Amino acid sequence: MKLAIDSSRCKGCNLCMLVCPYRIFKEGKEQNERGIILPELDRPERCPNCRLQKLYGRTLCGLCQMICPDQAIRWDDEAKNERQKVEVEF
Amino acid sequence: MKLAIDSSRCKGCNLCMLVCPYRIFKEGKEQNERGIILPELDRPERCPNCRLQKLYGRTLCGLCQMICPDQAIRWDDEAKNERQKVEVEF
Amino acid sequence: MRHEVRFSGFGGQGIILAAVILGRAAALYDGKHAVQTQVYGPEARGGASMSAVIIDDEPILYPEVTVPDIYVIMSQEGFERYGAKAPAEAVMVIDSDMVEARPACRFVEVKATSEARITLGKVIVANIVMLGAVVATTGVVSDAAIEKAVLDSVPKGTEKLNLAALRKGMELVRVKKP
Amino acid sequence: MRHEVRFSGFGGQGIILAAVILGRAAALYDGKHAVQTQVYGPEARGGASMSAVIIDDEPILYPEVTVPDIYVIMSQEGFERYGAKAPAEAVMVIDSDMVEARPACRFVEVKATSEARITLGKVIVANIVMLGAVVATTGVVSDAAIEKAVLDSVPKGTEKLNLAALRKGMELVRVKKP
Amino acid sequence: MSFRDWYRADRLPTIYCAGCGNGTVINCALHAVDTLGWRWEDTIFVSGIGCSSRAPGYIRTDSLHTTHGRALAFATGIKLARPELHVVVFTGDGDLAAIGGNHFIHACRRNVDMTVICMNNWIYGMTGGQGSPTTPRGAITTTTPYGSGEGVFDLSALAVAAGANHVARWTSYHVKELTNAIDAGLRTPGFSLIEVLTQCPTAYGRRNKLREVSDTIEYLKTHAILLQRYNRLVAEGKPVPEDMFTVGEFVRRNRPAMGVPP
Amino acid sequence: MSFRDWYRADRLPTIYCAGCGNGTVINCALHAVDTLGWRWEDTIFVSGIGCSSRAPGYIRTDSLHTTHGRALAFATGIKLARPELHVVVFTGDGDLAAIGGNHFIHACRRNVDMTVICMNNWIYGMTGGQGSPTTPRGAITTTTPYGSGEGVFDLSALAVAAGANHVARWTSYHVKELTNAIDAGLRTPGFSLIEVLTQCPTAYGRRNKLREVSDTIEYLKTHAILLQRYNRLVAEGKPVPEDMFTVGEFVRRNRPAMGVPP
Amino acid sequence: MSRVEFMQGNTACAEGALAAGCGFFAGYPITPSTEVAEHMAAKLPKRKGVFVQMEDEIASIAAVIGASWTGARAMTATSGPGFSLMMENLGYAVMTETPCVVVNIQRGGPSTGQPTLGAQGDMLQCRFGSHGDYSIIALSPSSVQEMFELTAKAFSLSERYRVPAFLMGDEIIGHMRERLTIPDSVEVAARRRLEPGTLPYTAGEDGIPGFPTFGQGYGVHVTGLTHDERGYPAATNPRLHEKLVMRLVHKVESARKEMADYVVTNPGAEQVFISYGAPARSVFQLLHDRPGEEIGHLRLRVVWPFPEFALGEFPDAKTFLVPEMNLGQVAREIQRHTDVPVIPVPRLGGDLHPPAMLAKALEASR
Amino acid sequence: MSRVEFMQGNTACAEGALAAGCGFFAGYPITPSTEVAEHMAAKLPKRKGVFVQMEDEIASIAAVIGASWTGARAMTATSGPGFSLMMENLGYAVMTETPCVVVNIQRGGPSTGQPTLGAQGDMLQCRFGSHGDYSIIALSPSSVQEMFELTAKAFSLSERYRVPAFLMGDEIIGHMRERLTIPDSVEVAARRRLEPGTLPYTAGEDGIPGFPTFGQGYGVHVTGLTHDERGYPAATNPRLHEKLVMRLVHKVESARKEMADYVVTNPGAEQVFISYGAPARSVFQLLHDRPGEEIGHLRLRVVWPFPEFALGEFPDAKTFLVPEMNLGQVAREIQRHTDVPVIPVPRLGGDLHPPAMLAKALEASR
Ligand SMILES: Cc1ncc(C[n+]2csc(CCOP(=O)(O)OP(=O)(O)O)c2C)c(N)n1
Ligand SMILES: Cc1ncc(C[n+]2csc(CCOP(=O)(O)OP(=O)(O)O)c2C)c(N)n1
Ligand code: SF4
Ligand code: SF4
Ligand code: SF4
Ligand code: SF4
Ligand code: SF4
Ligand code: SF4
Ligand SMILES: [Mg+2]
Ligand SMILES: [Mg+2]
Repeated sequence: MKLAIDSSRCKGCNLCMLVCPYRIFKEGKEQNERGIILPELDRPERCPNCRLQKLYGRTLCGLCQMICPDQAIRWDDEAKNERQKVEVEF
Repeated sequence: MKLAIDSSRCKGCNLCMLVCPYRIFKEGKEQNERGIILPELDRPERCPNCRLQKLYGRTLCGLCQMICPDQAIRWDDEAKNERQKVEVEF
Repeated sequence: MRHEVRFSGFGGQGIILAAVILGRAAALYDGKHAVQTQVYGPEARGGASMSAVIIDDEPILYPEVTVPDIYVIMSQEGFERYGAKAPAEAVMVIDSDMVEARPACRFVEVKATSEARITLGKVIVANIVMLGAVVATTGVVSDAAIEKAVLDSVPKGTEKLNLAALRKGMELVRVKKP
Repeated sequence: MRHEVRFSGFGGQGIILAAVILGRAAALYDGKHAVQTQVYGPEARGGASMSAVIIDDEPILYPEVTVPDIYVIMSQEGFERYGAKAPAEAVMVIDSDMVEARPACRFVEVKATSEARITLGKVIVANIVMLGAVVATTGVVSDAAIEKAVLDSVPKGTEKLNLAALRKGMELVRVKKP
Repeated sequence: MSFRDWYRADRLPTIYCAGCGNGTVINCALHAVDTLGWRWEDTIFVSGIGCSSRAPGYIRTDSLHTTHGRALAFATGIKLARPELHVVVFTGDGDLAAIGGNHFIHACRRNVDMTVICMNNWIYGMTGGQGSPTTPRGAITTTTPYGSGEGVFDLSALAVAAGANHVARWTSYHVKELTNAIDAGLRTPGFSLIEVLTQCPTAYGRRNKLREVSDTIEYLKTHAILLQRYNRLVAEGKPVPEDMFTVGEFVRRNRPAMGVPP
Repeated sequence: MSFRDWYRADRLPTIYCAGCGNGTVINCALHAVDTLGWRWEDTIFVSGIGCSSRAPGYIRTDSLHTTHGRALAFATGIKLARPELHVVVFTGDGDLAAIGGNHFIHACRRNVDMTVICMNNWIYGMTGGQGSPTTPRGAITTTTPYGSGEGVFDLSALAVAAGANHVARWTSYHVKELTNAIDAGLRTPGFSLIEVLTQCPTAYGRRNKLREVSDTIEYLKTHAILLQRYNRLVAEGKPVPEDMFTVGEFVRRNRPAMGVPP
Repeated sequence: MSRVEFMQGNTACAEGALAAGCGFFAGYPITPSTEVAEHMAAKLPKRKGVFVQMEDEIASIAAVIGASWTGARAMTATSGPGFSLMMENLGYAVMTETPCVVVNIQRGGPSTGQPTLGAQGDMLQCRFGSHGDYSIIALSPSSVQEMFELTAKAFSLSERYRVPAFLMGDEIIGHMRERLTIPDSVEVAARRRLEPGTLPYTAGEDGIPGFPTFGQGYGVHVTGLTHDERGYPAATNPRLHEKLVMRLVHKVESARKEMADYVVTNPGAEQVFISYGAPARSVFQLLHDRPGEEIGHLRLRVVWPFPEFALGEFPDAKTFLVPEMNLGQVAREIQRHTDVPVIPVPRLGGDLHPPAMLAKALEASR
Repeated sequence: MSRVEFMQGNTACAEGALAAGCGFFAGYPITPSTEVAEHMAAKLPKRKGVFVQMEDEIASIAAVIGASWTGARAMTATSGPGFSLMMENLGYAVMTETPCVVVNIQRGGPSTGQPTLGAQGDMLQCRFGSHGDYSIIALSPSSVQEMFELTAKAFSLSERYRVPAFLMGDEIIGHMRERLTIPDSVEVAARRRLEPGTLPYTAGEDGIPGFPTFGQGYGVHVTGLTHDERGYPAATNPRLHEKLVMRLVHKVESARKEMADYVVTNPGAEQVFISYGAPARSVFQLLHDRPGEEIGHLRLRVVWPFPEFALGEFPDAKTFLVPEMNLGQVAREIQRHTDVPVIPVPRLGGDLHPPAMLAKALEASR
C-alpha cells in the first residue's frame, strides 16, 4: 500500500506531522495553486500501515488518517510489480 | 392581641389546623356565602402569640399565619379593657 | 323553538358536567340540535362556575347565549353573577340549600344538595338531582334522552346512583307541581 | 468619474483591509465619495476572498460593483473567480508571486509577497505593497490620502513597516513605468 | 412592618385554589425580605406564567409578570441594568424547568445576583394539570393518562451543576426552614435557587391519591430527609428509602457573580 | 467499508478552515459507526447551525441540518417516531449549550436513545468568534474584547445532572480514545453525550495565543487529565493544577430510556 | 358505520387528526388548545402512535418536523404565545418542504392577553410570521364538525403540497360542544415518494418534489439553507435562491383554485359578508333572521392561499363586509383584490359579533 | 465638533444607538447583524453601559425589556432567524408598552436561507409576526449615514410612543462602508414619566400613559395579560380588552402623520417608484441616469406605521412601482390605499435591483 496525500483536499494544517510516530510527514515548501503548502512525505514506506495493512487485513496505526481533518490521507493499492524498499528503524 | 380569621379571605383549606401546636383551629361546620367552611377557633387566647406578642414585641410561633396560603389569619389589637382569660395547657 | 339553559354554581359542584349531559341528551337522543359552552379562566377555580346549553329543533347558528329562558342555579354567588337579572319570562331551578336569594321570574326550589347528601348518600350527585329537576320542570329534553345521556356520561359503577339522583330530582319537582 | 476597484486573493492576505484603506483614503482624505463592500460567507474561509471599492467625485448612488475598471489580484484562485473576465479597458495589478495567469487587459506585475517577506521581513504586509502599487498605477486616490489612511488603519507600532510597504509598492510600479 | 404589609391587600384573596401551597411560599418569601429590612421601593419581583408566577401580582412592589419561562431573562436585564435593585423571581416547575430551562441554567452559569423561588408542585397547575419535568414516574396527569414515563429533573442538582452560588430545597410544610433558606438566598451574592416542593391539590393531588390538602402536607413532612442525614446514611452504607427526597442547603459558595451592586 | 466510505466525496473538501478540529471528530465518529457495523441506510445524522453542525452535510446518510440549537428536539422526533433508526447528532458548544441548552437538558432527562457529539471549541466559530457558554474566563472574543467575565459550563457535568445514561469527554487530539468513547455512546441505550474539546484556530486560537493549530493540540495534550487520575489526586488531597480539565467517562448507567428500539 | 358524538371542538380536531392517520403528536400545553393534546395523549398510545409532551413549543414543532421526515403524519397544537415561538421552525418546515399540521386555537392577544377567550388575531401571523417570503395553507372551521373535517383536510393538503398546513381555529369553536359525526374513514392524500434516480429537490411541473423518507436508503441531506436540487447548501448563489423561493411560493399560490374551499350564499347580493371561523355563525344567524333580504355570504374554509377569484362569485357586490375577531386582518387581503369597498367589522374581546352588530354594519354600509 | 468616519453600516447603527443614549444592549450573534453587537461590546463598557450576550434571542429581547423598565434606553440586534424567535416577547413589549429598539439586519429567508446576503423579507413579519392585533414602528435606512440617524430616531420614537421600534436594515447597507458624519449630539425624545397620583395605565389624549420607572416607588405591576388601568390582570372582560388593544393600536396609527418621514422626488411624475432601504439606491441611480424623464420617487424612511397620505404627494401618479428585496411586502400595503396600479418589482437572491431592471419595469408599466 502506498501512503498518499490528496492535494485537492489537503489544507496544509500539518496535523499529520504532529501525530506520526515515524515522522513520515515533513513541513512542505511549495505552495500549490490554491495557496496551500502540502506536507511532504519522508520515506512513507516506513509506515507500518503501508507495509502490513494487507497482511493484517486492517488499518495499523492510522493516526494520521484519523486526525487529518480534511480526509486527505489515504493508502492506495500499489501497482503489482512495484518494489518496496523497507527500512525499519528502531 | 386577638387571633382572627378573615372570612373574606379564608378558603377553608384547614392548613392552620394541621400546624397549630395548641390545636386552636377546629374543623368548621357552617358554609359561608361563598360556599366555604371556615375553621372555628377553640379558645384562641391560648395561643402564645395572643398572649405574649406585645410583651416580646415580635410574633411568637406564628405557624398558622405563615402557612395560611390566603393571608387570612391575623392578630387584632384588643379593645383596651377587654379581659383575657388565659388557660395555659402543658 | 330555541331554549337557552344557563347552569351556575361554584367549582366542584359539577355544573359543567350537568350542562354537557343536557346537551348530549338533546343532540344524541332527542334528535335536536345543541351547543354547550362554558366559562373558562383561572377565576373559575374558586368562584362562580357557569355553563350554558342551547337546544333547538333547527340547527343552531349563533352559538352564544343571549337571553336564557331556563336557569339552573346552585350557589348564591352563581345567582348573583349569572341569575339575578333573569327576565320575567324565564324559569329558574334553584338549589335552595345553597341559594338564599330568589329571582323575579318563575322559580322552582329543589333541596338538591341535602337530598344528595342525605337521601342518596353522595353530595356530588346534587348536580344530577338538579338535572332531573330541570327536565321535569321544563321538558326541554325527554326523560328517556336525559336518562341515556346520564348513563353514558357518568363514571362506570356510578350509573345506579346517578339514575337515582336524576329521578329524585324529577320527583321532587313533580311532587310540587300540583 | 466612477472607479470600481476589485481586490481579490485568499483569506489571510488582508484583501479586505486593503480595500477599506483605499475607501478610507478616498472618503476621508481626498474629499471623494467611496463605498466599500465585500463577499461574506463560510466559503470565504478557505477559498477566494473578494472586496470592492467604488470611488467617485459625486455621491455614489448604486453601491454594487458592475464592471470594475481596476483589479488587484493576489491569488490564482482569486484571479480565476474574480479577475479572469476583466474587460479589455481595465487595469489589473497582480501579485506575480501568487498568480500564474495573466489577463487580457493591461496589467502590472508586482512581486508583493516576496518583497514583503524578504525586503520588509513580514509577509503580512503584502497587501499594503499591493495598495501602494495600485495607487501608483492608477492614481485613484492621492499619495497623501493613502498614506494617511494606512497610518490610521494599521495596528499601533506597525506604522513604519506599513508605510515602508506602501512606498515599496509605489516604487515597484514607478520603476516599471518607463 | 410585617410581611403582611408587602401584600397588595386590594388584590386578595388570590386566585389560588383552596389549600394551594403557593400562598404559603409567598408568605415565607415576604417574611424573609421584610425581616432583612429590604425596602419595597428597591425590590422587584419577577415571574413568568403559571399559578406560581401570579405571585408578584399580589405584592405591592414594582413587579414584572412576563412570558412563560422567560422570567430569569427579564430579571437578568433588570439586575444588570440596575444592580442596586433587589431582584426576586417566583416561578414554577414548568416555567423554570420546562420552557424556561435554558434561562435557568444560564442564569446559574452567569451567577446573576438574584433569588429564585420555585414552587415545584410536579405539575402544570395553571393549564389544568399536564405533566411537567418534575412529574414523578408513574404519576397520572392529563397528558400522562397511563402514568408518566419520562425522567425527572432534580432542579437543585441542575442548579448546582450549572453554577449557582446558593441552592436549597424545602417544602411548603417547612415554613420556618423555608424562610431561613430564602433569607440565606437573599443574602448570598450571585444566583440563588430555593426549590419549594408545594401541594397542588387541584391539578396534581386529585389525580394522584393526594386528594386532601393534608395528604400532600403529610407526604412532604414524612418524605423529606435532611441532606446531612442522607449523606450520613449513604456514607455509612445504610439504606435510604427510595421515595425520600433531600431537603436542606445543597451549596453555598462564592464564585464570581454578575450584577452584584458595587 | 471504511469510515471514508461514509463521506459524501462530492462535497469534500469541507468548508472548514485549515487545521479545524471538526474534520478529525467526524472521522472518529464515522469510524466508530462503521466498525459497529451500522448501515448507512438506517443511520441519521442531525445537527443545528454552526461550523460543527455542518458535519452531517458531508455524510452520505440521510441527514437533517436544522435550526440553531434545536437539533436535539428534531432528533427526538425522528427517534421516537422510528426507534429502529440510529440517530447521531453533531453539535457545537454554542448550538448545544447556548441557544440549545434547554433541549440539551431535556433530551438528557428523557434519556432519548441517541448519541450526541459536541465539538466544544469554546467559541462561536461560524459567526466569527463570539463568546460561548464554554469560553474560558478571561478569554478574548469579539463580544468579550476585554476578556470574558462569565461563568463557564461544564457540559459533561450538566449532562450527568440532567440524567443522561452515558457521558464522556475527550479532545480532537485523542483520536483513539475519542473513537472508543463514541463507540461506547453508540452502544449505550439512552442518551449519550460525547464532549470533544476541539481546536478552532481561526476564531478562538488566533485571539488567545494559540495562533498555530499545534498550539491548541499541545494544550489539549498537556492539560487533559484522566478522570480516574484526577479523582485519585483529589482523594489523596494532592493538588491538581487549576487549568487542567478532566477527560474520560463520567457516567455510564442504565436509567429507563425513551426511543429504544423494541 | 359512522359514529355520532357530542363533543368539544378541540376533541373533534384530535379525532380528525386520528382519522387522517396522524401517528405522531408533539406539543406543549396552552390554553385554549390543551384539550387537543390531552385527547391525543389518551388516544395515540392505543393506536401505536407516539404522543410526546416537549419542553416548549419550539421543540414541539421541531419534533413534528423530525417525525415527518420518517414518513409519519405529524401534528402539534398550540395558541398565540406558543405559535409565536414556532415561527422560526415553521420557516424551516417551509424551506425543507416538510408536511406537518399545526393547530392554532386562537385566543385574545397580543401577548398573554386573554388566555381563555376567543380571537382570530393570528391570521396574518400564520401567513407572514416567519422571516422571509413564503406561502402556507390555512383553514378555519366554523363548527365542531368542521374542526374534524378541516383537520383531516389540513393533513391532506399538507401531505400533498409539502408545506405546513394550519388549522386556524378559535377558542369559541374549540371549546364548544356540538354534535359530531365521525365517518368510518377519511380520505387523505399521501405524500408522493421520490422516484429513485431523481434528485431530492427536483420538482415536476406542479413544483412539488417527491418525498425521500428517511431510513429508506435515499441518503438525502435536508437543510434550511438555500440548497440546490441535490439538497446541498448553496447559500451564496442569488439566482438559485430566487428560483427556490419562487418555486416554494408558486407551488402553493398556483394551486389556489385546487385548494379553494368556500361556501357561497346568495351570489346575486349587493351586500356580501365574507367570513371564516366562528364569526360565520353570526352571519348565518343574520341571514336566517332576515329571510327576505338578499344578503350575500362568502364563507372561507380555506383562508390561505386566499381565493381572490371567489370574490367574483358575487358579480353584483357593492360592499364586502368582513366580520373578524381581529382588527381586519383578512379584510386587508380582500382590499388588495377588489375595487368594491371592503368594510372590516372587527370584534375584539373574546365574544362573537352579535347578529345585531352585523345588522348595524349592514345598514351603515347601505 | 462632529466626527467623520469611514464606517460599516452595522457599526454606524451601534454608533447611532450610543449617540441616542443607549445604555443597555443584550444580544445573540447572528450574521449579518453581529457587528452591531460587537461594536456595542467594545464601546458600552467604556461608557458605564451594559453589554450582555444572552443565551439566545428570546432572552436577549427579554433582558432588553427588563432593562427598559429600569429606565434604560435598551436595544438588541438580530437577523431573520433570531427575529422569528423574538416574536412572543415583542408582543409582550407591545402589551406592556415598553420602549425598546430592535435592529433587524435582514438576510435571505425563509429559514436559514442565505445568511450572508441581503433581503427585505421581514417587513411584514415585523408588522404582523406576533400573535394578536397591534401596531409598531419600523424604519429603513438606505445608507450608512441613515443607519446612524434612523437608529437614533428609532430610540426617539420608541421612547415617546412606548412601543417597540424596529430598525429594518438589510445586509447590503449593514455591511457596506461609507462616509459617516457623527454629530456631537443627537436629540432624542425622553419617555414621559408617570405623574404621581395617576394610575399606571391611564393614558391621556395621545393614548400614551406616563412611564413608572422601576425602583422609584411607583409599586407598579406590569403584565402581558389584559390589564386594567391599575395594571392588574383583567383577562375575562371583553370590553376592557377591546379598549386596551384599540388604544395600543390607536396611539401608533393616529400618530402616522407625526411620525411620517419620507422623501419626495418629482411629485408631478406619472410613474412613481416607492422604495425604502437598499433598493432606494437603485432608484437613485435610475433617476440620475435619466435626468430628462420625470420619474417620481417616494422614499420611505419610516415604513410602519404606513404613511398612506404620502401617496397623495403624487397627484398625477398613473403607476406606483415598488422595488423591494422581497416578493412585494410593502406593495401589499400600498395596494390597500390606492386605485392607481401598484406594480411590485421583487428581487430575491441577495443582490440589489440593477438599475436596468428598474428601467425595464418602468417601460413595461407604460
Ligand atoms: C409560550 C407559552 N406556552 C404555554 C403557555 C401555557 N401555560 C401557562 S402556565 C403553564 C404551565 C405552568 O406550570 P408551572 O410553571 O409549573 O406553574 P404552576 O401553574 O404549576 O404553578 C403553561 C404551559 C403559555 N402561557 N405560554
Ligand atoms: C436563531 C439563530 N441565532 C443565531 C444564529 C447565528 N449562528 C449561527 S452558528 C452560531 C454559533 C455556532 O456556535 P457553535 O455551535 O459553537 O458552532 P461552531 O461554529 O463553533 O462549531 C450562531 C450564533 C442562527 N443561525 N440562528
Ligand atoms: S493533516 Fe491532512 S490536511 Fe492537514 S496537512 Fe496533513 S494531509 Fe494535509
Ligand atoms: S499510519 Fe501512523 S505511522 Fe503511518 S504515516 Fe500515519 S501516523 Fe505515520
Ligand atoms: S389556613 Fe387560612 S385559608 Fe386555610 S382554613 Fe386556615 S385560615 Fe382559612
Ligand atoms: S400562632 Fe401558633 S399557637 Fe398561635 S394559633 Fe397560630 S399556630 Fe397556633
Ligand atoms: S391549580 Fe394547583 S397550583 Fe394552581 S392554584 Fe390550584 S392548587 Fe394552586
Ligand atoms: S471558524 Fe473555527 S470552527 Fe469554524 S471552520 Fe474555522 S476553525 Fe473550524
Ligand atoms: Mg407547577
Ligand atoms: Mg463552537
